[in-house]
Amino acid sequence: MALEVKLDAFEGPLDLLLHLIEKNKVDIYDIPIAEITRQYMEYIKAMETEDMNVMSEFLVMAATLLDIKCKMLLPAEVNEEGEEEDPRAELVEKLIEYKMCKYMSMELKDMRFDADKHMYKNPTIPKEVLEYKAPVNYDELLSDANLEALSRIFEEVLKRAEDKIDPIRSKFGEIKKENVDLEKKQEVVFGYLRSHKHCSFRNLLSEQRSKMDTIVTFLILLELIKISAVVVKQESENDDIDIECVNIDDNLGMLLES
Amino acid sequence: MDKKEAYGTIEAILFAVGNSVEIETIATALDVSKEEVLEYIDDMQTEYAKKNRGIQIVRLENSVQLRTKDDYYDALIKVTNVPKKQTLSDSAYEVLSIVAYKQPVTRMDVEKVRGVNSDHIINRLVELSLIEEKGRLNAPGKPIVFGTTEQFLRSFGVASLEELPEMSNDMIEEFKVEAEKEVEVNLKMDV
Amino acid sequence: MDKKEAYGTIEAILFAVGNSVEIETIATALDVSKEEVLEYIDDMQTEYAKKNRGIQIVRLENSVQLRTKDDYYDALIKVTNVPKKQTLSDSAYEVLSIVAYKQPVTRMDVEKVRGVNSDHIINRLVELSLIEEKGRLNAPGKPIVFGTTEQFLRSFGVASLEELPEMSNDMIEEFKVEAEKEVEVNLKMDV
Repeated sequence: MALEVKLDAFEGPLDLLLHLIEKNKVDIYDIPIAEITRQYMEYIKAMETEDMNVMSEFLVMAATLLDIKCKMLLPAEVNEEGEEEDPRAELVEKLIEYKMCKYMSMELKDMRFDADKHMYKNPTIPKEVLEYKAPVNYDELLSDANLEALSRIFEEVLKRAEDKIDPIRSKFGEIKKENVDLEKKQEVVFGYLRSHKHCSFRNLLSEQRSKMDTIVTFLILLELIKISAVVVKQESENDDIDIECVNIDDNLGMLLES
Repeated sequence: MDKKEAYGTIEAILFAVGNSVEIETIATALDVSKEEVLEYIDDMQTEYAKKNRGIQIVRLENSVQLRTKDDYYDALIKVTNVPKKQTLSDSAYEVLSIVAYKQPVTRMDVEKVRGVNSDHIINRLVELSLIEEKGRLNAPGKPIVFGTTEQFLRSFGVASLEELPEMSNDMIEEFKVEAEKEVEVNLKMDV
Repeated sequence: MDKKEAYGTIEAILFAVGNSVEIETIATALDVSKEEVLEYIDDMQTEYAKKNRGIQIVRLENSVQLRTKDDYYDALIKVTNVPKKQTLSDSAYEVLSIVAYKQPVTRMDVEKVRGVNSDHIINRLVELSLIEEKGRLNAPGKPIVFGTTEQFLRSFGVASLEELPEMSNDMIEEFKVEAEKEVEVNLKMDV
C-alpha cells in the first residue's frame, strides 16, 4: 500500500471512519469496535510504518465511537425542550457536514480548472500619471490653524524645551566610555601570537574592528618588541610586517604584571 | 461626458491598473453615479463578447477587472509565460470549501468539520491569497476569523460568493440518509 | 483562422504580455505571415482610434504594444491618486511655529528646541511650500537655513511677518522666573 493513499484517502479520523464504514456497508449490519480496530491494525501493518498521525487519528475516532456507545447504554438525556436527545444526532450532523465539505471541494476543484484559462495583466500605469502630484489645497491643509494658534504652539514648544533641561544634571561633565579594553586586547593578541608563533601583522589586524583597535594592537606589538618577545621584519615601506615570536610565554607574564 | 467617451475611459482605467478597480472608484473618476457605471459596464461586456475582441470584463463583488477570454488560452500559452499553476491538495480544497461556505470561520471551526488540525493548510491558503484574516471573533481568546479573498473569486471564476455552487436539497437529503445509516451500523452494541 | 479571430487573439496576446511583443512572435502564435500580422494590426489601429476605446496599439521597431490613450490620463490620475485629506500633524505645526518665530533657522536649531530630529517634517513643509531654503549659514558645514514662504503668509492671511503675534508678556515673565530659579539652583550646586 502506497503512502500517498494514506495522505489523500485517510486524511482525518472522520475520513478514516467514512472509509472503513463504507467498506462494511454492503452486508455487515453490526460492526464491533473490536472489528474496526482489527482492520485498522491490518491497515497499519500493510503500511509497514507506524505513523503516529494515523494512529492518533484512529484513537480520536475510536474514542468518539465509544463515547456514543456509552451514551446509548445510559438512559436518554433530555434537552431543554424536554425532548430525548439522540446521541447519534451529533455524529450524523458532523458526517453530513463533512460529506458536504467533501462534495463542495470537488466542485471547487472543477471550477478552478476552467477559471485558470483566463489571464490577467500587470499594472502599466503611464509615467505621466505616476508622476502627477496633486496641488496642495491650503484651505484644507491649514483649516484649523491661525496665527494665534501658531504662536500658542510656539510658546508650548519653548516651555517644553525649558522643562526638558535638568538644572542639576545638565551641569555635569560628560563621561565617555573607554572603547578598547587594554587588558582584554592584550590577551587576545597574546593568544593569537601563541597559537601562530610566526604570523603577519596584517593577518593579526584582520581580527580587529575599529581604528582604535588597530592602534592599540600596534602599540601592544611595539611593547612586545621592546621586551624582546617578538622579532619583526619588514622588507620595504608599506609592506606587511613579519612577526616571529621569541620565548613569548616567559615574557608575556612579565608584561601582564607590569 | 458622452457614453462612448465613458467606455473609452473605463477601458483605459481598467487596462492601465490591471488589477481590479472598484465600481465606486470609477464612478468618482467619471463623475457619474455607480448605477451609470454598472450600465456602461453592461454595454461594454456585450461589446467585448464579440469575436474580434480578446479581452473581457469580469465582475468581482464590487469591483471589475479586465482579463483575456479563455478562447485564446491556447494561443497565449505559445507567447507568454503562463504563471505556474499552484496545485492544491485535496485537503486544501476541503479547507477552502469550508472557509468559502461557512465564512467567517475560525481555525477551530475548520478543525471541527474536518476532525484534524488544519492550521498548516490554513496558513498555506493565506500565503496563496485565497483566504485572508477578516478580523477577530468576540469570544474567549479573540480567535482570528478567515474568509475568502478576491483572488479566490478570480481563481474559481465567480463574480461573487453567491455564485458558488449550492447544494441541492436532494443532495443534502441523500447525505443525511447515508450518514444516519453509517452511524446506525456503528452503534450496534457488541463490544 | 478568420480575420476577426485574429484580431481577438492579437488583442489577448498584447494584453496578457503588457510589454511589447515582436511581430514575429505573434505571427508564429497565429501561424500566419508577418505581413498578415502587420495588416491585422493596421486594421486594429483604425478600430482602436475610435472614441469608445481607451487603449491604442503602438508600433516600436519590430514590436507592438498596447498602451493607454493619453486622452484618458486625467481620469486615470483620479483613480490612482486618491486625494487624501491633507492636514498638518501637531509636530508639523510645532516645526512651523519654530521656523516662523526664529527664522532663519537651521535643521539643528529646530532639533535643539524640539529635542528630536525634525528633518522629515522640515522636508515635508518645504514640499508643501510653507517653508523654504533661505541660503546657508556661514558656519562649519555651511548648514542650510529655512524661513517661511509667501504661501505661508497667504495661508495665514497676513501681509508680513511683523504681524505674527508677539509672545505674551505673561509668558515671557514666566520663562524669566523659571530661568532665574534654575540659575539659583545651579549656583548653589557650584559652591
